Amino acid sequence: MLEADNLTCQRGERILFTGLSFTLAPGELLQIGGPNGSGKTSLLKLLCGLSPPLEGAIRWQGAAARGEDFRRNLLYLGHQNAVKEELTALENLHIASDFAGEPLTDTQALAALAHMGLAGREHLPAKVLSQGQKRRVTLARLLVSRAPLWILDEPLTALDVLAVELIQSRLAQHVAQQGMVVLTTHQALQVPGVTPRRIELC
Amino acid sequence: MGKLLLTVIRRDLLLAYRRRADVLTTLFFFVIVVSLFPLGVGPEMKTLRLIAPGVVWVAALLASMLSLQRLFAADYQDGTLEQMLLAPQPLAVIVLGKIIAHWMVSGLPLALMAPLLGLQFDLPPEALLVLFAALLLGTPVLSLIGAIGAALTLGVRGGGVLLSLLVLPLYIPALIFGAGAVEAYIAGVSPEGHLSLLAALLIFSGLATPWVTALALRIAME
Amino acid sequence: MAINLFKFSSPATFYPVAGKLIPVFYGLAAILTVIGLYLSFFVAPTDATQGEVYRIIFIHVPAAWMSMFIYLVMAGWAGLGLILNTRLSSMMAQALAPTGAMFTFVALVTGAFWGKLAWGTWWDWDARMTSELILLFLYIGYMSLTAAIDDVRRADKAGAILALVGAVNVPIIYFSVKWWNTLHQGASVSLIRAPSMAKTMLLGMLVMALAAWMYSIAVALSRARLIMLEREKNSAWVQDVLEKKS
Amino acid sequence: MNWGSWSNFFAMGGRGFYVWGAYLITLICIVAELGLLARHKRTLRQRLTQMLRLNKQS
Repeated sequence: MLEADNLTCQRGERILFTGLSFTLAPGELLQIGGPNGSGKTSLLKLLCGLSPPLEGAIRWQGAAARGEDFRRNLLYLGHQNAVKEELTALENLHIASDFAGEPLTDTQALAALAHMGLAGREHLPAKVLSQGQKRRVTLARLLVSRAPLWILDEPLTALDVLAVELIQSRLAQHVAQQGMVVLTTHQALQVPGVTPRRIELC
Repeated sequence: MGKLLLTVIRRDLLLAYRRRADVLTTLFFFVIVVSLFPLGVGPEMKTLRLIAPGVVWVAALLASMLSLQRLFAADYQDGTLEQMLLAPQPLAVIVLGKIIAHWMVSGLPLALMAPLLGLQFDLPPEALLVLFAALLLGTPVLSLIGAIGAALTLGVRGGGVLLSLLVLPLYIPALIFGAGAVEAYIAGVSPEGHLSLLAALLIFSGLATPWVTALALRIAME
Repeated sequence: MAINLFKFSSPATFYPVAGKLIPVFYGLAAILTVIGLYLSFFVAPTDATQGEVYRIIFIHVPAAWMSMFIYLVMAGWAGLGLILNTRLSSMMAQALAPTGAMFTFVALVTGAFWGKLAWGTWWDWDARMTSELILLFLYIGYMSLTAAIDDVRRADKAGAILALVGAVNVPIIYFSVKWWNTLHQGASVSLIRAPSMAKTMLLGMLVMALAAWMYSIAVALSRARLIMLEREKNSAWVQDVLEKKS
Repeated sequence: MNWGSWSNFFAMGGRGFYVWGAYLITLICIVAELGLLARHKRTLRQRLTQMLRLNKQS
């Protein structure tokens, strides 16, 4: 269970939001909406523990959401792809999983990339891939991650219709397995069998 | 934890290998700066022998400034640094791995190249060996201390110049002991004292700076 | 006690209190300076070996002390701000830096004036002078870093790390320079030779140092007040302060 | 009292330039710091009151 208690977030001199509270139970999906600059990304960074809130607290399973134990339960995919241009798609996925403490075998990694529609491109350096393909390399993490809490910043941008459907069904599967998802998206979200909860920032 | 360290080192070495040109740029900068001094000072071998250790060391400091800017910048720009901060392992270990890899591609080549450059300054063979040993012990200190500066100036405007301003004063002990070792040898004194102080500096900064750098990185990413 | 500390660590309470204290410290600084100068020039005797020139120490030594003290106090405040996340301590750290740099500069210049007569050159790579120069670099680095970062919270914390790293480094730098110095030219002459110093000389120096303390506190407090106004310009108490003035 | 006359006092045993130079530069530094601080205070006050007035109007 993820609890946000009375959060206030400040960026520079602006207070982006204040008094924001919610709880997220296993098997729930939370969509954060709001116009650009309303603090969606900042909220996600607070939840990850990348930046501390000005006021308020974030708790994971009742304890402060900090430290290595919390991070072991967390998968965060940010706005940027965290894909190294000089490394191949396969190397990128391997290294990202190594950092997350969930090393993959070659077979697992290749299967995940193939599932994301990157078959035949596994050994190409990321710099020759298109924007959408790079995004898919990043999102391949969703297929192999065992973390219960997913925090995703605009996961669906730059993806084609097929990939969007693939990601949505993966989200549905994760939620059905008692996972938790917090995400932001500009697009309409249709996760089969899940009614997303929504928070609007303004 | 050792495994994580190896993963990071292997990753950064692979990245450096794929971007070989960057590594060579730093090395050539070092070579050019050192070679310019005789042209400015004059070809008097006696003077050159005298200034050689200082020249090589100052050039090494400047070359390290040049490469330090890249230590975290690329990972910061493409979002990999966020992933490192969120890894369920101590950030200091990742940082240490990055510093070691950075030293292997920027400091170590300088140390290997220095004896060759020392020949331009007519240093005797044993002095070249002392120069090599001093750089071998001293360049990791530069990478370690410099990492703090690189983390503090991450994404800050005018970061490159600012980095030099912050880090160069902190390099002074390494410079003194490093250049001093060779000077002592040339003057007929055993360079052992200098080298052991340099080693002490290396141990101290190796233990302390990864933690400080990790803290600085977390602050930079807030 | 703890409650009081927290109360005063809020800018809204600190601002008016500091405003009342500043004139007191300026006044003390002025009185002590007058007494100190009187002692330095009219009471302290002529030095047996250095003649009248030694009278530079009445500013040189206090300035050198202040440059080091202020750096330590600054690093202390900054570290406190980093650990406890109190806004006020980080503001104090930033308010102290320019004054510390000023005293470092004064110590260097007055040292050079003295050195021109004692050593025959304006500059000597003596361990103290060199360390003082490096201290000036550290101050400049701290001020540049905090000025270059737009986000105040990040500027405070990054500055704190730099100040603390610098504080750890200052002794290392001092001893390495000293060691380097003895290797190259042997021990240098020192401006103060304690045994031959008359009691009145020491007294003059101490009074001048005290005056420098009072001055630093006054200037740092008024600078801290400006930093507060600027940072909290949207809060109610700043608006009140401004309304009252205009 | 150390000095027989004012001219002796200003001469500082023939080293007046050095002694008074050091004191003068210190004085300049302190005056400069206080001056900069006062100017900073003035501009900041002006800017903040102006912003306050503008905020009230809107």
